[in-house]
Amino acid sequence: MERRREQRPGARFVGLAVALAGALILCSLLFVAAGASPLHAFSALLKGSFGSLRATGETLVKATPLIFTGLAACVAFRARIWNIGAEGQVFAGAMCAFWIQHNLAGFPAAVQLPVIVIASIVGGALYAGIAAVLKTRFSVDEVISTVMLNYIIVYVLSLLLLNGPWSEAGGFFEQTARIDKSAWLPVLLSGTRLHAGFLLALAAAVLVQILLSRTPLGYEIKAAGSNLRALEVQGTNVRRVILVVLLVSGALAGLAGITEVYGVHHRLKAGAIMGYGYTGIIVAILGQLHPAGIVVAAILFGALVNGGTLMQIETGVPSALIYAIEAILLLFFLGGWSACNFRLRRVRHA
Amino acid sequence: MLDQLLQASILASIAAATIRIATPLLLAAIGELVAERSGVYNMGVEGMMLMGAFIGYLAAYESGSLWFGVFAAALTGGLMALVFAIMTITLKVEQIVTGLALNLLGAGLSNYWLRAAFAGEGKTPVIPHFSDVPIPGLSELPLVGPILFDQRVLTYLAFLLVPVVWFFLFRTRYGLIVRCAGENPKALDVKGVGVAPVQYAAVIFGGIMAGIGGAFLSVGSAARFVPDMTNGRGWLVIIIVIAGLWRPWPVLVATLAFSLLDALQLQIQGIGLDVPYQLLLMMPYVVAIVALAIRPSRGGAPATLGVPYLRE
Amino acid sequence: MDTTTPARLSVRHLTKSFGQMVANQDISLDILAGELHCLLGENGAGKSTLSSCLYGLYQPDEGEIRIDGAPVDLNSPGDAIRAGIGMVHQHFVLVPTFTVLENIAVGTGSGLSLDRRSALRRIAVICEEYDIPLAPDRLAGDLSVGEQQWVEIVKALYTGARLLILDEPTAVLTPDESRKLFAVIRRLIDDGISVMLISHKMTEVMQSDRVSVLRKGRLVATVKTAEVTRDKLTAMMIGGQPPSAARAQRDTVGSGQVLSVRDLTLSRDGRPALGEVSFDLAAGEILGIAGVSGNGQDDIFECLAGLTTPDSGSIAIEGKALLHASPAEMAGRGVGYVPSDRFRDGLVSDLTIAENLTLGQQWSSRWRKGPLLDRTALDTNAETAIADYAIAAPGPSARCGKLSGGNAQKVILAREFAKARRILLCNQPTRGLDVGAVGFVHRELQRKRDEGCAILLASEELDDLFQLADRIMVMFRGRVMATLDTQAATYEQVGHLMAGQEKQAAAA
Amino acid sequence: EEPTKLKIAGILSAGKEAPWETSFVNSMNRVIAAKPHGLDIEVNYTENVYDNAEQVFRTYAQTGEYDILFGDTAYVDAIEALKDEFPETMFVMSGSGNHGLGGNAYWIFIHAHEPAYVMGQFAGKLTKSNVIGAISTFPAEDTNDQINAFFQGARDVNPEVKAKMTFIQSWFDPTKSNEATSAQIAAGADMIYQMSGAFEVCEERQIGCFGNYVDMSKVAPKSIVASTIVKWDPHINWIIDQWWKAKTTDAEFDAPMKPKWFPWSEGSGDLVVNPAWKDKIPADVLALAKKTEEAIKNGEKKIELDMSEPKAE
Ligand SMILES: Nc1ncnc2c1ncn2[C@@H]1O[C@H](COP(=O)(O)OP(=O)(O)OP(=O)(O)O)[C@@H](O)[C@H]1O
Ligand SMILES: Nc1ncnc2c1ncn2[C@@H]1O[C@H](COP(=O)(O)OP(=O)(O)OP(=O)(O)O)[C@@H](O)[C@H]1O
Ligand SMILES: [Mg+2]
Ligand SMILES: [Mg+2]
Repeated sequence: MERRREQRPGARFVGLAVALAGALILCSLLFVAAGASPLHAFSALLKGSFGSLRATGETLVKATPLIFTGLAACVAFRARIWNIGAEGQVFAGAMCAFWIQHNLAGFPAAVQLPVIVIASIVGGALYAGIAAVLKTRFSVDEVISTVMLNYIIVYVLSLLLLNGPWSEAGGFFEQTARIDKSAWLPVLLSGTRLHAGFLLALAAAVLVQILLSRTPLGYEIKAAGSNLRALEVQGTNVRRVILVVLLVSGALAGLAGITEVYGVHHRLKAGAIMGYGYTGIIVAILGQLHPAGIVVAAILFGALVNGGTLMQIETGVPSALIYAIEAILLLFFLGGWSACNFRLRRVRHA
Repeated sequence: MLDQLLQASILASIAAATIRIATPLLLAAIGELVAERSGVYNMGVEGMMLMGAFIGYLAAYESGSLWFGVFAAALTGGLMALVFAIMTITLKVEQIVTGLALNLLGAGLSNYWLRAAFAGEGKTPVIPHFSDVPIPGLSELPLVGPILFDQRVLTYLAFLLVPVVWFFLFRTRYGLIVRCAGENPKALDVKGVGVAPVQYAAVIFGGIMAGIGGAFLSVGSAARFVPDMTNGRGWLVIIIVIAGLWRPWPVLVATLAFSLLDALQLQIQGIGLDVPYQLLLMMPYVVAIVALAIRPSRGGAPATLGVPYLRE
Repeated sequence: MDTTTPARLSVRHLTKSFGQMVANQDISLDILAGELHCLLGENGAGKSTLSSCLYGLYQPDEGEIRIDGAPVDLNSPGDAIRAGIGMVHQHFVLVPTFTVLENIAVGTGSGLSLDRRSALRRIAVICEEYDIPLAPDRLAGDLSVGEQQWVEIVKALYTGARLLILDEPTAVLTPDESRKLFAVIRRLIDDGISVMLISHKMTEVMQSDRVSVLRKGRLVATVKTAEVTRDKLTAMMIGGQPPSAARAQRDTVGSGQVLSVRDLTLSRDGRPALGEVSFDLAAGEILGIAGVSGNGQDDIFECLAGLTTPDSGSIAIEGKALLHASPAEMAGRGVGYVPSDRFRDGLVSDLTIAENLTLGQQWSSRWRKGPLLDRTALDTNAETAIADYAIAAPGPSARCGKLSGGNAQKVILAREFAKARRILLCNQPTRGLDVGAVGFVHRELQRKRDEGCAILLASEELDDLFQLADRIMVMFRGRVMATLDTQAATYEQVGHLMAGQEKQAAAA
Repeated sequence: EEPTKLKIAGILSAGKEAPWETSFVNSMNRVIAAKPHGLDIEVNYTENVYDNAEQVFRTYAQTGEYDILFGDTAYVDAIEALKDEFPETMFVMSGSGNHGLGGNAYWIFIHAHEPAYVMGQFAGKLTKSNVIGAISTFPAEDTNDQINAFFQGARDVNPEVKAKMTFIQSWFDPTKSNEATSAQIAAGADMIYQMSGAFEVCEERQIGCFGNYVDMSKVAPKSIVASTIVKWDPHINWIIDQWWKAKTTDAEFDAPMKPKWFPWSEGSGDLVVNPAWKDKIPADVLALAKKTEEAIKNGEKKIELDMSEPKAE
């Protein structure tokens, strides 16, 4: 086996098609193992995710935070900065937004909403900033620091929510009281839960695309991803690049926090914002680290999670399988994509 | 309150708990250490441990033999590592991403399989679990005896593996080859030693150890499987290997340090010290970050860790 | 050496291509037992590719390889080693954290245990036989470049090679070390070992038995060295007449000190790297730095480029002290820097030529339109540079990672020359370049000097320094041994100083 | 014309293997077998719903097939968002974290503090070290009530008793729970209320442990002294009655604003002493427990419902 020089688009297409077919077959086997007909399961999945306006809206709702965390991973990974901390930065964004917003009761939505958005950006960015400082000042590997920060903030939130300053009066659940309606992200399409956060996510995707392809920072990200040292030798302060990249990445992740808290759950609680960071990384990779691809991949994952509910109700296939399906899709996709880079060589015998 | 913490019986309990908590971490960390020494960053430890815990439980339940459960868990970990190896070593897919995918796969598959296997029963059956095996003579030593020498077989195995792996890595021909694969795979390649087989072997060893580590959770300390029962331990393992500077003895120290903090936190709660437990629970992570930030030496990482080897 | 000697290795109709790029085309040649066979060719002619095919690292698309008359299939270096082929690669393949012994022994032997004793014995035998100085217990990372080269050679011999391929082994050696290497090669040949040597240095090529010349992937001819001249070989290699490399004599050296360095001292990892280095540089002057690599040249350049802050001393540009300046500030003062490792420090492989030409200036208003990069400005700039520097590339948006060494160097020169309004720092600008490319770099440096730029030029090629520099400063172990006027200096004198021998140099 | 079929969606916060969910499923099975009002009851469960409740409730409601959407925990937000859109569907939420919504949104509450109090009496009488403990997941009203009652019961029979409290901060982590148990044992506890469901250490160290939700005697035969059993039967029956009333009369759904809960006397729970421990418990202690149980059931003794977070001493 050796590496191919040129990629023929046809070959790549065939490779991906084969990978997709493989993933579908493996998933079908799992369905059969669960005692369900794959056809029935897939059709329930499809119906649950795109079968109606409401289902479609719900799919987009589920996709929204993933777009943000996918973009967060995209910006960092392009610079080869392994920010695994979107998970914690989502928390930080949501917490910062809540911290400021819950003191603004009584202000009109026109005041509260911009404050929430800005606060979540700041919160996510600052939390990522800790990892950035640890990396640039103390050379602590960002993979490690971000993973640990992910754990720490869960406990910080718990501290604040459980008999803490943010806990719901008289409640024992780890959650805040319901947020006043004036601070909810407005619903875009009546009859669905699709909220303004989705538009925000699309706008963020466009901005990230421009950032990456057209701006000096995008240039630096590309350069840092290829040869950080050359960038430094040529007079760019790479500490600043690392810092800025992590701040931008964290800010994007922070936004995922408010779409869930202010758009869907209307309470701050760990369960509302958990898991999007890690899934976002997968979405980013499936989307080939391209904003448009990330939007598509996020919608695909949104559809899977959303459709999984109806699938479980109609066919009895446990919805936990959805996560396995996501992983299988990703593995086959990555494998198929990579396999296209190689061609098998027949070894000649003299 | 502090004087309570310093009572001999409490200290003994903390020490024994530390060793128990350390066991699954150490098993997996030793495996991850070898994998990373060969240049492969296996971030899928969490998923491998989780699947190991589940399959270990399932196999032990179905066969009635705990050791068969451990064997099955090792096999499962090894199999997932094989998938990881094919993806990252042969197909050169990004290692961090593949690891995350395997974590997701482990979480999804174990949870789904658990539901599927015990559908309708409403409850996963409890199985027997390993009990302590005191080492005759040693376990009667005053004070340290019951702490160190009255543990489970897997615990002895984990601690025994530290010197064994040290010897392997630094005193044998194959250990040199493994380290060379992580430091400069081309130096191996030009000697006519295939890099891929070395890395495959190291990664699969890592997977097997992660699987056994997971099995310790479900058949060694708990006696059942619950969804997501690894609870982030796989991630901790990765941190431990880094904190342990990719060397067996420091890895052991790091494992014990993390475990001690966890044991301490449970003991402090048990004594009733009025510290919010969240603070105690985050303590290991905070301490680790601070330790990493102020550690004097930054060396130790295999030079080509995470970089796939291509000839051209 | 006559042609009746049996061929140790025969290559027949070997073709190897990378995608569209044909690196070796229909090559047939023989390496005889006990001969020193040189492979000559410009950068990118396909020399390393051919060696890699012979060592089993690459598999040829077509053709046949025979060892001692029997066809072999070299699917991996393991096959090559078993066939008695050893190779020293163009770039070191060592593990810095391993000892010399470990580097040599890894992957050899059998069984579980690492038999240090017998490995030590075998190394000692080899070192004694060929008179190679090696300390098996030192870390490879602590060795000088020359010492690392010895490790590479012993490594190849350790596997029992009867055909040794040496890919530009002298590129990083001092003249003394090179001489020593040739002495070793002689002994090898006397022992009946065949050596295939790749080199750009004509003096070395002329010492071989036969030369095969490659041009653009094809074998031009294999000739007996005794029957050709240097100029003939060069003409074969580049397919035309070589440019004359006569030293351009100048009467006036520009006036006015531009750069003044005093007592620069630096230590790295607790070891002294620079000791009280002082020198001045005037506008329109080229100051050459001679020295074996690793004797402080890189450190001087890093201090001047703002990459490293010296422990003490002073740096002044036009009288203005600048000790803790950042690379950006240095660039702002009109300092251009051509680093020695072009793909590590000079270029970003994934960026295009247009982008690399503005590396470090991405925020400058010259390349921006509002918050966005001005692509048209970048492309116009790149088209000019491609034309001016004759960079062989499809266009401004070609990725630099795909360029050959010479063309990559041209991109860096284009960028740094534009930046260097006052001072140009050039560290090994001709390293690994072929004759044509070297001539180009020489002409450009002279042009830049004539424009009044002050140039600091370090090179391991004494030819570079003697042809270009006004003065030559010789470095040894981080200290300045002497600064000589080029007119008055001799190669020998500089060679002795580079080896730290003050007395002999003074006597010479 | 009276309905003959009833279709219920059981919306579970965790997996069926978790004790809380197990108790719910067990109760539901008993009710199905008892066929209240002669109904054929069909139940479809969805697990691990907690944070995705609104979508799951809605998916069920939209099928139009389900009469009762029965949630086993705090689903008030989801139900509030849906109840008016699906007026024919009956919604149920359980336990703490909810608030009354009226109409078709019913709120039930499980309090097992009464049997827990009696278990506390066992603990208080049986402890030799005078240190007892409790290990729980998170502090929540419907577990706090039991722990507080357990401690109260112990203190009432043995004023010397000191209580230890550990939250493992995870819904289910048996390893952690076991280590917490070891820690409490080291701190002197010899009677431990295990609310996080791991009994391996209890078994090994053979100290007295107490189970809850379901009978744990089989799980840990050597260590379990007694278990409280949570029975949802009266609650489920009450819900079905309410549904029956609305469907067979002209009455609308009219849920009370306060949570509906049933005391021990009405079958909301039970206390099972481990047969293997019966002999080890002195007769007077067994008698005391019996007496307290009867007093509670016939209303002579009231057990305070204390839902505040229990603290260690
Ligand atoms: N792995 C590769 N992929 C693509 N092209 C390659 C690869 N290796 C070499 N080439 C191309 O093949 C040609 C021959 O390269 P090679 O390294 O053999 O040249 P060389 O004669 O050794 O040059 P130099 O004197 O600079 O070492 C060059 O144009 C080079 O760009
Ligand atoms: N490294 C940097 N990081 C962030 N912003 C930068 C950086 N360098 C420059 N900028 C910003 O870019 C803008 C212009 O940069 P610079 O001064 O280098 O351009 P210029 O070509 O010298 O422009 P002018 O001649 O108009 O001063 C400034 O607003 C500066 O803040
Ligand atoms: Mg070459
Ligand atoms: Mg300016």
